[in-house]
Amino acid sequence: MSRLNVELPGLNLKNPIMPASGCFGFGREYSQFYDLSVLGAIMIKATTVEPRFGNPTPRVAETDAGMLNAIGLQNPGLEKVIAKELPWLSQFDVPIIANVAGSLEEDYVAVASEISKAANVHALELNISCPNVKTGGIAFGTIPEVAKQLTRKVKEVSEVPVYVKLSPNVTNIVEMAKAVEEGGADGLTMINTIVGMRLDLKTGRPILANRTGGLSGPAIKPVAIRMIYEVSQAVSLPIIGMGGVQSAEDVVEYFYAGASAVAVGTANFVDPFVCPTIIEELPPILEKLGFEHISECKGRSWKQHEPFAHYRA
Amino acid sequence: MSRLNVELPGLNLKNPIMPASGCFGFGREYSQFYDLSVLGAIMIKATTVEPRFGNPTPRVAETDAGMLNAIGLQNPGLEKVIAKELPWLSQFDVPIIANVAGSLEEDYVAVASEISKAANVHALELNISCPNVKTGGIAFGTIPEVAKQLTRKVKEVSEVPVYVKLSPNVTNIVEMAKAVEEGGADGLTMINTIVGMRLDLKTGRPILANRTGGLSGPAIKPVAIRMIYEVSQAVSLPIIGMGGVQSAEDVVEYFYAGASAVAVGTANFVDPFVCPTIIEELPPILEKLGFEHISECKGRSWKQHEPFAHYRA
Amino acid sequence: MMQKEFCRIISQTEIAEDIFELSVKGELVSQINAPGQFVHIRVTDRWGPLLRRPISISSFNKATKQLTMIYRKEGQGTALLAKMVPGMELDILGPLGNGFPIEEVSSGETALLVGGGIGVPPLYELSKQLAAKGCNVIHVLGFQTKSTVFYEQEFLKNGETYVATVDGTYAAKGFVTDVVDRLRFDCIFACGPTPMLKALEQHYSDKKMFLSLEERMGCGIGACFACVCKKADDPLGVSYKKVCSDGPVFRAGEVVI
Amino acid sequence: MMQKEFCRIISQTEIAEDIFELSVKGELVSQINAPGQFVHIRVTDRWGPLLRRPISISSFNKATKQLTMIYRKEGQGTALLAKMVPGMELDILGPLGNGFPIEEVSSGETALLVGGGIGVPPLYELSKQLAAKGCNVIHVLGFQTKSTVFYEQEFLKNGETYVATVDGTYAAKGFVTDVVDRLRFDCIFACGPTPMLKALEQHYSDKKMFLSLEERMGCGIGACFACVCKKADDPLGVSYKKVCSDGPVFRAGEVVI
Ligand SMILES: Cc1cc2nc3c(=O)[nH]c(=O)nc-3n(C[C@H](O)[C@H](O)[C@H](O)COP(=O)(O)OP(=O)(O)OC[C@H]3O[C@@H](n4cnc5c(N)ncnc54)[C@H](O)[C@@H]3O)c2cc1C
Ligand SMILES: Cc1cc2nc3c(=O)[nH]c(=O)nc-3n(C[C@H](O)[C@H](O)[C@H](O)COP(=O)(O)OP(=O)(O)OC[C@H]3O[C@@H](n4cnc5c(N)ncnc54)[C@H](O)[C@@H]3O)c2cc1C
Ligand SMILES: Cc1cc2nc3c(=O)[nH]c(=O)nc-3n(C[C@H](O)[C@H](O)[C@H](O)COP(=O)(O)O)c2cc1C
Ligand SMILES: Cc1cc2nc3c(=O)[nH]c(=O)nc-3n(C[C@H](O)[C@H](O)[C@H](O)COP(=O)(O)O)c2cc1C
Ligand code: FES
Ligand code: FES
Repeated sequence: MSRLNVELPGLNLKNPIMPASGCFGFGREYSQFYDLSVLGAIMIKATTVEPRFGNPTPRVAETDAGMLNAIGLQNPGLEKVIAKELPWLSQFDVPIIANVAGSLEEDYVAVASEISKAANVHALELNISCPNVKTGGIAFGTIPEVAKQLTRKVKEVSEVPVYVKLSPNVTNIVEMAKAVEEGGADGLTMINTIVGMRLDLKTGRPILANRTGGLSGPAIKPVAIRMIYEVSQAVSLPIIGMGGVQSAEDVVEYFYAGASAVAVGTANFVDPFVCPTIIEELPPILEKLGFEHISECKGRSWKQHEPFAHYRA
Repeated sequence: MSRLNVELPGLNLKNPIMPASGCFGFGREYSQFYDLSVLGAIMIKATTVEPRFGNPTPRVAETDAGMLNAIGLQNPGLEKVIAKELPWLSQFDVPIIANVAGSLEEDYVAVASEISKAANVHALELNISCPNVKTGGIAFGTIPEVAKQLTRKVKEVSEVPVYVKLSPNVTNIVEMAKAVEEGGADGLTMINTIVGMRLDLKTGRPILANRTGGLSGPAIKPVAIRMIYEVSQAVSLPIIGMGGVQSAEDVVEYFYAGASAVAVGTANFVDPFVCPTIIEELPPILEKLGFEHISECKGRSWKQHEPFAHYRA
Repeated sequence: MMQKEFCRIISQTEIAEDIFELSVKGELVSQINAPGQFVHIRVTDRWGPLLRRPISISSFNKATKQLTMIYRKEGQGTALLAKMVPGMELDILGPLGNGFPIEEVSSGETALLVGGGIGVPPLYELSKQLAAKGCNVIHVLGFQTKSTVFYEQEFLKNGETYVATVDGTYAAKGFVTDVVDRLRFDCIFACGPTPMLKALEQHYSDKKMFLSLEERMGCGIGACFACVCKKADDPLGVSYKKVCSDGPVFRAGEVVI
Repeated sequence: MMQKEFCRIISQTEIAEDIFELSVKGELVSQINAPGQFVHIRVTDRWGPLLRRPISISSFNKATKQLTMIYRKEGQGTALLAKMVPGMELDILGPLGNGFPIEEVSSGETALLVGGGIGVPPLYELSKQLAAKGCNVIHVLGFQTKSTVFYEQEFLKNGETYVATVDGTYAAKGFVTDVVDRLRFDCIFACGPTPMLKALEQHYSDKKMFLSLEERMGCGIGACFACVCKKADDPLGVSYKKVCSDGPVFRAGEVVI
């Protein structure tokens, strides 16, 4: 009996572990290491209408327990993703969550309506939070009304459930979550990266050509946990949590906070086997902690626990 | 000839290194390790009108390359700080920056007007950004108009220059900085901690009794650098930078970003000698990098460098 | 006076399951003034983990400048510590805090030392010093299970020693408090889990008693206010004591535990 | 096929100031298919530092399953690497990327190998293989200063070797490009600082030339788009090559450097 299967809107997951968007390309590289069918799902790299080159290099810089990236949504464009990448991925028994990005509302709508038709795309992840693109973007991720409106538009055209990816670079994340819930989102994914910068000691200049970049990795985990804790109590949408996940213990911590599944980003670069390793290590850890199923961990940080459960409702 | 002296409103510093508020108490403990007169300045623990006990324990939790704290502004209260702590500190040849906190505008005004009269208090640091107090607080640090108004009120009563300590937990830090500049601030200190949380693997509950806490340490350095980079270009106030400073190289990076002085917080817990060590190691590093004086590093990340300087103005 | 010093590791041995005995040599040993003080250890010269770890001094010898600690391999900090080998240097801040007041028990009186799990170590130096000054020393030591029992023989040298294990796999089954009920003594010294300390405080409020507390720490020296506890005479007020610099040992009834 | 493997360190020597030669043994050596490929090394089992470090393979021996790297102690990652000693295990991902195409030079033809600083190491295996197949190999190696010169004798065994130091403290003073002007050859292979590669590309656009590029990397395997460069035939467009998986070696003129 599996301790790990999870049901989310559009997603029937054999386990709640999936690589995070942008940290796994379209899966080709990691398929050299293991069978991608072991994964709960795959969040593929952001797709835009047109192909994008992204930002100049250097695009990554290391920080203490983290890294900055400013890739700038490089991707081969909608047409090629649909013609090449998704069909290639269909050889694996794994649902795809397509990360949808753009500069204008029309862009998101265009990508969403097309990509959601692909047979193996089971959900969309609306990327309203990429810190590394200049135009548009920022407003979608930081102004509740704008986010709500965009969510609504995308929901109108999408053939699969829509998850909205929240930016941590806001004063009030709960407000953002509520807005996209009102906009009709089926779920949330959080968090995207925190805007940061590193300077070169010798030149004094930013290491990244884009100057600022998005901070990911273990450094941001406490911020993600806090935000999921807050948001999961305020909305009734399921949350796919991410930010610094490196181990099965981290996954449990995310579930405690209120997540229903967990994505792994930066850790793939450190250890290409990190996802299958976590999937293997989760059941014994649940066993040790006394849980029969991972879902029992969910929201434990704020829910009344057994034996007090009957005091509620 | 010193490479390190720095002039800021109210502060004539022999060097730009000072312990950050809340990480050095009122100096007594660290005076057992070294002569506090070597420091550029001391930012003392937040002072409120009345004595405060603060939050229940546990109050600290470790994270990757960082820590969370939820002390809750414990302090002996204005009267005792003025009667006991400041006089004791006056034995050292070091200017004091008094961290002023409260729940209501009146509280800030009351503390500021009194504490700014102390002979060795050369500047105030208006703490509008403590993430660990429930009442008030949050609005002061996140709503530009409210911050501006508070700054103005405190400026009216303070006998020394007023630095405002900015919270990183906002969508737009530049907006906040501009607001307090308009309110009459003489300088900025940034950043305070980022709100975060950790959960206990065994219980599922937050490790901190206060549940959330403020993230400090190396993990937040890239966020602080980015914010100082943005703010230093947008306002004309001097900035005392902080967040994860551990070494003389970090100090140079903060100056490059646009800081005019640097505070060291969490690192004092790791190494009680960190401040004097940095002060000692700065001159040789400046030498190696080819700077005659630390001020030459300032804003180098965004300023046109020599030999291009004459192209401007 | 506390110092920060790189002390050389003299020996490290796993004396029970996940329980390590670690001895180091350093000048700061000369500054120790009471059993029950602790040191604050930096387990890496990098930032993972960031904070120092507080560990009690379980015994020391001023002549050889050595001090010994006993710790349980728990999380990432103690796991790194457990990998260190003799000859390496360890960044130690200490001695810290105020220890057990041995002057509170006179020669001929009986001291009861109650320890639970990793609360046992600081009692060892206390036991030695009390025995040396002619007190009767009785030890009640509680452990989870047989495999984690340590130092029973060492304590026996100084006086009667009762061991209890929670699961009954060794000696008496149950908690130390079950054993204490049967004993006669003039003064209690205890270190262990908070429920144990609370139970002792309640049941023997008539006795002279000193309890060593634990709290999560930042600085370890009194500067950061991480480790405060309320004073018992002002439970709703602002009075406080710091576990790191006022404690870790308090007279029972002094602070709220 | 690349692998992730814990390889055992066989030897580590400081062969010039802050320049280390590190040999390891592992199954992944059998997968190396050309000189100029690299490995991606995790220098700690913790998160400080977080990312792997890309280091070129400077030579390898499939029979002994050993590969050698030469690196400069620079920042925190290589500083940790430099502390490791034989017997320890190193977490290596590799072999990665596409190396130098030795088939582009026929026996009897002359290959010019130009290396600058820590761009020199990958040329060593190339030099050996070209010499072994009967090509004339000429080396031009540039270093900052005398104390950082390495492997001159090793390269000499395979062919003429010219050394230049920027400050003139050893051999010719100046840049490698100054030396190259005087030489005759059929094909250039180069690795070193970008300005050096650019200069070669400009001055010898008529020659067959292969350049090994460097770029900051995330994954090292082609998944993260950290290390892309533009294709030269579409400098304003979206065409790209990844240094990690399409390179690090490119034919001159293929990508914008
Ligand atoms: C005054 C004092 C004396 C102590 N003496 C001993 C001793 O002699 N032997 C022994 O085995 N243990 C002792 N402890 C407990 C010891 O400090 C913790 O077991 C240790 O810090 C755990 O660190 P870790 O890296 O293994 O765990 P982690 O879980 O990685 O630690 C994370 C953070 O929590 C803190 N922490 C975790 N558990 C505790 C705890 N129980 N008390 C305080 N902080 C904690 C750590 O210091 C660290 O900051 C003492 C604690 C205090 C306060
Ligand atoms: C394909 C390739 C092959 C290389 N081969 C060699 C070699 O054989 N010998 C050698 O000494 N060096 C080589 N380098 C450079 C080497 O990767 C860097 O010197 C090293 O990563 C610096 O790490 P650090 O921890 O010392 O420095 P830090 O400054 O701590 O590094 C911080 C971050 O920046 C990255 N970084 C810093 N400098 C470089 C650089 N020059 N290139 C790419 N990333 C960098 C690091 O990988 C790390 O992610 C090669 C680089 C590449 C891309
Ligand atoms: C190199 C890199 C590229 C990324 N690209 C994307 C992207 O295209 N779309 C997106 O929504 N998030 C992107 N992200 C953010 C991650 O999906 C994830 O939200 C974030 O990195 C936090 O998780 P982590 O700490 O596990 O990496 C990217 C992150 C990294 C490090
Ligand atoms: C234990 C602790 C207590 C703090 N107390 C205060 C405080 O009283 N007032 C304040 O303005 N900032 C306080 N801070 C924030 C620090 O002054 C500083 O802004 C922050 O920690 C970032 O710097 P660091 O990474 O060097 O610690 C506190 C930080 C810590 C870790
Ligand atoms: S740990 Fe800082 S005051 Fe006790
Ligand atoms: S380093 Fe990730 S694609 Fe090259």
